[in-house]
Amino acid sequence: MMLVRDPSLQADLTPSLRERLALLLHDESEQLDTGRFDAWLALFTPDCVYWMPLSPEQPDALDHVSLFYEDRLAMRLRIERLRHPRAHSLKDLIRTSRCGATPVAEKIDESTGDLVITRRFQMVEYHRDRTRLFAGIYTYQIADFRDDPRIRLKRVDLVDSAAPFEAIETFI
Amino acid sequence: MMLVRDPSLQADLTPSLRERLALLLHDESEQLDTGRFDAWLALFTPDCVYWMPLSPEQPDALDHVSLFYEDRLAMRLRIERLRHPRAHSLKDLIRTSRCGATPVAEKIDESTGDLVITRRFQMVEYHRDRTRLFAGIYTYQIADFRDDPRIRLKRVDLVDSAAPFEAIETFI
Amino acid sequence: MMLVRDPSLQADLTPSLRERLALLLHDESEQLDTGRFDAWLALFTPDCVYWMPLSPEQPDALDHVSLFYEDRLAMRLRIERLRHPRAHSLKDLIRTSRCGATPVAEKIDESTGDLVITRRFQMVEYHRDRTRLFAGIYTYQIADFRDDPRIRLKRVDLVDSAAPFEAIETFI
Amino acid sequence: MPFTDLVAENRVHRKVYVSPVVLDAERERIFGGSWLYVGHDSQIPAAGDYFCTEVAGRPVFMIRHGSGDVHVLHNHCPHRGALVAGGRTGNARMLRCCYHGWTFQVDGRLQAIPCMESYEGSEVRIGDPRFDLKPLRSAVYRGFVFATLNDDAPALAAWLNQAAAVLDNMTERAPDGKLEIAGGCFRAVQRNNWKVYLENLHDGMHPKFVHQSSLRASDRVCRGEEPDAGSDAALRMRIIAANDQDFEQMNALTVDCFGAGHSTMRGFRNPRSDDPVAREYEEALVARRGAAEADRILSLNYHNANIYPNLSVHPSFMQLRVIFPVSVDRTLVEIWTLRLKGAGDAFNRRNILYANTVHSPSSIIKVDDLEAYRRVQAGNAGGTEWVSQHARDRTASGDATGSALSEHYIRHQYRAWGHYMEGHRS
Amino acid sequence: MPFTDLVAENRVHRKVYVSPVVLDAERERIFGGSWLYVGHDSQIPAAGDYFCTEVAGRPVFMIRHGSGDVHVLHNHCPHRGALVAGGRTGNARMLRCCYHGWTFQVDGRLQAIPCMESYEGSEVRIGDPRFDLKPLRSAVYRGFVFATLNDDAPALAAWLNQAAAVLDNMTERAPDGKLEIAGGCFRAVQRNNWKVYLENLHDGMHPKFVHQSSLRASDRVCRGEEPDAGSDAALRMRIIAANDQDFEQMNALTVDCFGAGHSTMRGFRNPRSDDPVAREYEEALVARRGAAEADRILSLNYHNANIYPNLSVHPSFMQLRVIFPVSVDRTLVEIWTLRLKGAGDAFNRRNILYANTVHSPSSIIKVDDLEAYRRVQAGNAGGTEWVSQHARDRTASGDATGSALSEHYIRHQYRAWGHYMEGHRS
Amino acid sequence: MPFTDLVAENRVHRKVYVSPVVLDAERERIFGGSWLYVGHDSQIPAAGDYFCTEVAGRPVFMIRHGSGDVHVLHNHCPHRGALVAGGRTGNARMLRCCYHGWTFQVDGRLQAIPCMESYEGSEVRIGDPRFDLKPLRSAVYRGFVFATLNDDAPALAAWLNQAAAVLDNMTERAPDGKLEIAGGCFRAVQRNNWKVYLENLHDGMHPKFVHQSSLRASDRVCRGEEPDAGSDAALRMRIIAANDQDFEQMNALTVDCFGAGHSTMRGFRNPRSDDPVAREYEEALVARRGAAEADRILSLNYHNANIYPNLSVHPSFMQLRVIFPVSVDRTLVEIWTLRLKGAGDAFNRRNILYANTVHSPSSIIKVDDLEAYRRVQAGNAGGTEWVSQHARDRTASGDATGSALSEHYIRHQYRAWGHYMEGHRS
Ligand code: FES
Ligand code: FES
Ligand code: FES
Ligand SMILES: [Fe+3]
Ligand SMILES: [Fe+3]
Ligand SMILES: [Fe+3]
Repeated sequence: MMLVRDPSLQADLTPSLRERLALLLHDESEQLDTGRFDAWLALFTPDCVYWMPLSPEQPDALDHVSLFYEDRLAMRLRIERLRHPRAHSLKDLIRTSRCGATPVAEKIDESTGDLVITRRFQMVEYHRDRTRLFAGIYTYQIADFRDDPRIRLKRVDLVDSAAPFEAIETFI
Repeated sequence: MMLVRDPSLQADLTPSLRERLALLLHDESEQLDTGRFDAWLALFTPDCVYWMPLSPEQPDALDHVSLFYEDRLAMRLRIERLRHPRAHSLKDLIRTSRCGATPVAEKIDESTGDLVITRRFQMVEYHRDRTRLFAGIYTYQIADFRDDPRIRLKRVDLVDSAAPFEAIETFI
Repeated sequence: MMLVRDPSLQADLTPSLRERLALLLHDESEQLDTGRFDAWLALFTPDCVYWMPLSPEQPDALDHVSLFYEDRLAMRLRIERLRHPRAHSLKDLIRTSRCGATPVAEKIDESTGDLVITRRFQMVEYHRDRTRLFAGIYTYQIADFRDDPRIRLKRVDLVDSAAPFEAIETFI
Repeated sequence: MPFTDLVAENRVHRKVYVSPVVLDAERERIFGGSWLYVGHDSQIPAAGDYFCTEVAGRPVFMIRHGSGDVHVLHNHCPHRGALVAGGRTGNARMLRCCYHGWTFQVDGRLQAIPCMESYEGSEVRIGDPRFDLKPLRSAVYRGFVFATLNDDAPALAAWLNQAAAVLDNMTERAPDGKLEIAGGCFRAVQRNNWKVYLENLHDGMHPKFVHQSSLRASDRVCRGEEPDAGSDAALRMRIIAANDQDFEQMNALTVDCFGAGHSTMRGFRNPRSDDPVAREYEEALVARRGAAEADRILSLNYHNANIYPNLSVHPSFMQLRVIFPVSVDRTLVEIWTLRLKGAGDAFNRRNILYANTVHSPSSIIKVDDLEAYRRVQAGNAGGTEWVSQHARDRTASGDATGSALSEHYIRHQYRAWGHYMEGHRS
Repeated sequence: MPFTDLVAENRVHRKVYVSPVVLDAERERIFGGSWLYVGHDSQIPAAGDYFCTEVAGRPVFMIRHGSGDVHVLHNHCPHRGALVAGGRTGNARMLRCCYHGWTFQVDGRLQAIPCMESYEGSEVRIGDPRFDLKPLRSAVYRGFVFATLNDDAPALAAWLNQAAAVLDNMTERAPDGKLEIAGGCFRAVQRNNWKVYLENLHDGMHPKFVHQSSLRASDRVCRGEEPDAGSDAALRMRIIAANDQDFEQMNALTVDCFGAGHSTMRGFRNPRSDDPVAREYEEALVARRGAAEADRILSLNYHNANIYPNLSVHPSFMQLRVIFPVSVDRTLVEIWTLRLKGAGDAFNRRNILYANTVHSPSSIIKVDDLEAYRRVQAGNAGGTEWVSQHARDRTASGDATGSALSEHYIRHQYRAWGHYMEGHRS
Repeated sequence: MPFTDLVAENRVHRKVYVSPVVLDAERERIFGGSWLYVGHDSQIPAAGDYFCTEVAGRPVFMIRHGSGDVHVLHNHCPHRGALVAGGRTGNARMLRCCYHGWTFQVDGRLQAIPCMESYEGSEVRIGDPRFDLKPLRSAVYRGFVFATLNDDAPALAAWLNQAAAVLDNMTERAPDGKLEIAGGCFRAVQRNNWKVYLENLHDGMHPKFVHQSSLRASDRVCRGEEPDAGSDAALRMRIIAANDQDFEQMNALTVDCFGAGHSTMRGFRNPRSDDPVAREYEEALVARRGAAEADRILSLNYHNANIYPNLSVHPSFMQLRVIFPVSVDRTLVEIWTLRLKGAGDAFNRRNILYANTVHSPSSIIKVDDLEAYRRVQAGNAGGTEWVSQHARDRTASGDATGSALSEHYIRHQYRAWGHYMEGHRS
């Protein structure tokens, strides 16, 4: 249910903790797919960031534009908009479905002590009789992963991040 | 290989039972992808249903049309047609490939005692030099899951179930 | 993290060996997605073969053409070309992202003693503002799987192998 | 080459199916000249309910006024042209354009413009119809809403001609005398010209050939294992088996042609069934309409009717099929099911089962029809020039009446086609 | 129907948005007749640096010569026609065609042909301009590189007209007097005709209506929880809130029209802010330019400027938007951010944050604009024939100056449109 | 502008590559006027075997009659136009249309119509050729099946002209004197006009430039690690290295032009190799044909031949390339490998390995050709008007014979192009 790359993490990541973390990532995707945004946001830390770089090589989101670069407040803004009855584009429902590979516990982030987990994914979005396919890799930083795991960072690298895009209304 | 959401199920779902159930779901997909329809049908109970609603919100298949709503007899009809030499559209072979995420044992269905398992999936279908991508979530009800697990219900919710469709000839 | 079909393999495939093999397959994909070709090639045996048949039914690659049929030397050729500054088509970067299902340890190949593992996958390729979706099944033969697992054969069966294709520049 | 040279007495040039120039002219002259089915008024029961669709490729919506009237309006803001009604369905007390907030009454009349004062000196004013949402000419027959872009089209009832009787009969079959759209809408994409579909709809020659795969599958499945009479499985089997009727039975169906391309197919009265669900329904009808009237209603056995060019109704199972040409080789067909008000759930659910079995994109029956249509379209992309020898049954009296083995209804469709394509507006 | 019949004083025929024939003519006459923005010379700082793009649908590239000059060349080998410069950007001391190895100097002149001797007896020779990479007529204003396919176009500075002052002001805002492209380029696909986008850019009527969802979302999120002043969150909120200005504020913005379709929108001088990042920047400007000059520079408050037909600049946040028509209903817009050389990182990062908030495909502001454009496009695909009542503010003096509530800049765009479409080349 | 104005002596207007109007005319006049390769009769060995393909965009199939004859028929039912032969290949004792069951004999003649009696009074009857599957004019040369839509085309052998000798030689290379299609068919989509591909096929100037990446990759991989002589790896390396020949070697190849756009490229006799597989093959040939005849056969060293406009054969490795224009910028090429009957498996497997190495969509050689073609297509979408300076080697005698460094074969192709496009039918 979760692969562990760094052997030194094997001891820490007991089967039940692995399952807990795998469920966390599963829920993170599933709650977006089912539109339960409050439950989704509750999976994140107060200082969380949702980041989708324009280029996988860009070092940061300060001196380079990003497809998404949102703190908790900006995430809440998006959620409120998605719920607003006069979000004109949403008169036609958007649906999504994410399919993820087995996550891999990669390492401990040195500066924060967070656990870094990656997961390849593909997401199909349906809107106004058309579907779009998004694909790439999620990188999560999990705070307090042994006791009360929460997501401090969700980074999304799309395989086609450099492509021209139509509007992206939902989180990916 | 399978996540368990409901903690009360943890005891029941031993690692070897989890593997057995995961293999059951794997085989269910794989036998469709490889065209072994008899082996596929053998994974289902005699009172099985294969249901693909038109809308994820529709309460049932009686008062609302469905993309598929088939009992065992209707499933056998489809299988026989797929094998028939004068199924004109099949002069050009259809191939499929399903890629599923890790299944999640969600809960026990109260009315039947069946185990409910969900699994996100994507399927690519190839026919006459074109491919189509189907994506969504499978929901299985597994009868007698401890001893002789068989599928009583396979429900397929497509992310684009409301879209216009060309013919869908195979199970998804 | 890996399903085991053949019960007689259960004893051999301890949880830690399963994880090791699952990581091997994960890395095989991941190193292609991240362009680390030397590390990728190091996962293969010296007598390895990378084979993508034109038809899933073709018995061999000798009397029938293949989309890929490469020994280690040919694999190295492709890698060197992918790195060459005058590979004209690569002035526009190609990126890929693979999403695989849980692998299944199928059986021991009788002639070689290799472990046979299959894995359904989908891969999105991005090139020059367009994406393509490849889907199908990987079949691996793993040499010396108990002690020093390496890939002797990677076979790729695309669901649409019979389709017309534009150039395929990368491994899939 | 004038369009009418593409059609001869018994055949057509393959270009009628594959030429984009022909399709453009069809959109303008046929779809732009005839009445078109828009929707059923039960889709918009409450004041302000609306339903968005297309008429001859133009975005429109039908909306229920507080007065109970249904209006069909162009979905096209007179300011800069935005769609005003959003989504596929909705409810609005008044319509506000999302772009600059112009508001319109439910009948389309301009109500207010924000910062109206800055229009001073211009011709823009409330009350000038140029600044309203433009209405289409529309009419409702028995709840079926039609509209036309053609001011010279005849009155709807006259244009419907004998098809009105079919809509009458469908409506009267409801014990309460009312139908309602219910249960969802299939949207099927066909890989063929829109005419290929219409030319199939009374075709009694094709089922034995096209539907071999489902017929033989059903033979194999049933061998020694008949489903219980009255069960869903039995109904499904009966629906499949209908394609196995022999030519004599097909020849016994009457196909009548009338009006501008319209036609009906009908059979003898269905035998009184001893099935309890049907009996309960018939009793309900008798209870509401009296025995004689119920008998008259049930004696009419319309299998289907084409209301040229965009509607085909299927009274026996209460199905509507609405036809939208997308391109020369793509046609969108929307399939709706009607609920008979006053009939029991069990009876209405049969129509749902029917829709699933016949009209779902997954139907094992329809899939072979779609393949036949696709082959017609693909063949006509090349090959020789003249095809469609619609010559079967030359003796059908004046082409007006024939059987399901006859191609006279196709010849009748092409007479209407030629009439419209020559530019006649009435 | 001649193209100019599609445009009347206060309205246009919907065909201007949906007809492929119109788009072809626009490509040839408008995009092929005007100057077009190609890129900024900071994108190619070193000799041999090149950047590939399109001019009026034709592949071109701009390249830096060793002399420092920028050349704009057709990316079209005179041999068999291959693109010579590959990828989107690159560096080349000389250009070698990948197909048969013809080489060209950085100014396009043919340098060598392999096996030249076999051309003996033919007209192919080095030095004959027919065998060079053909240059476009190009000119650079303040680092902004423009090119034209029209030899009769006026000189660039004259054509830019008052827009030159905007480019001046943008450049002067950099303490070092230099701008550079930095931070990446968004590429947004809009589902609308290119003109629909240009017609929105000084539209002060739409924000309150179109952007309701983000405005109300921001109300809800902020309730009782104001972000810290000076924080990124506060800036984001301020950007969103700009769409909530009342009509009086919008009316206070001045929109000037001039030249061939160009226009600017400007406001009063921004009040002196006590925000330390802005102060630090202003001090840097004063230090480099002196107080009086800095004051003159900062007193100009251009919100944006349209340089018809392919560029919109946004001086306050140093954004460029470059417009590429793809088809009648698809438009590609590339959004670039400029760094002010000599300003601090913190100041420049605000422009990055602005780009993320407003121009990212994921922007919760832009998404509603895109929906409005899409609805205009979809509405104009059908509906009635004449739309776009660009009548607001008839009293704007000679249409030259009005406010953000006025539609005079759209009328001005259509005058330029008509001029070009009539075939005028200068 | 008449089409022939698009072509001058040494150059063409870029429109010949990008204009849909030109492509439509090419389909009608060139593909509709010439003979086209349909398939090889070894694909349909048994009576009733058929193979579906296209001729000039029209669906056709070739089918083996019980008499052994091959018929090429329009796949277009005379009733309503459906494709009659389904799938890509199949076997049928008689052909039954899936729609209404009309049946046809293998030579296309109408056999039966279900319920024939209802056609009474019409002109439909068995025996009237209007109701048959229409045959194309076809002919078989050495097993290669050709067809034409043009009744005035010359006889096939005359039209093939010297290309017949190439097909002769290919066939004679089989010890048993027979070839058969074997091993599968690659289907490659090129992002270029069909002519761009044909213009590459004797182009000896491009390999050193286009194929640098695979040449240098092979240098690096081989450094100090030569594969065993006679191994598959060695053959693969030799195939790659063929692109590294110097211009002198390329100049030593003879390119001859003849007929309506056809051409061949040939070299000196291949040196006798001491490779056991080749030796075994040569011995088999001598055993069957005698030493003198075998020597004559092997002395002819055709590298490839273009049979304008839809076939290129590659005798040395027994490859066929069949060209289908899809749109102005998409071309489908089908690549087939022929087995030499009577040669050993090891010898035939080299041709499979060759196909994998050169013609697979994954080929590291072909990928760079495809990129060159794509760049030609993309460049010609814009840029300047006249390109393709086909001027190299003006001294080739009467353009008829030159080397692989010469562009005379392209000039020859455009003479045929002009001839057909002017409307000549013979
Ligand atoms: S477009 Fe409707 S109000 Fe402006
Ligand atoms: S096409 Fe450029 S050198 Fe030949
Ligand atoms: S179309 Fe072939 S039999 Fe009717
Ligand atoms: Fe049918
Ligand atoms: Fe806006
Ligand atoms: Fe080449």
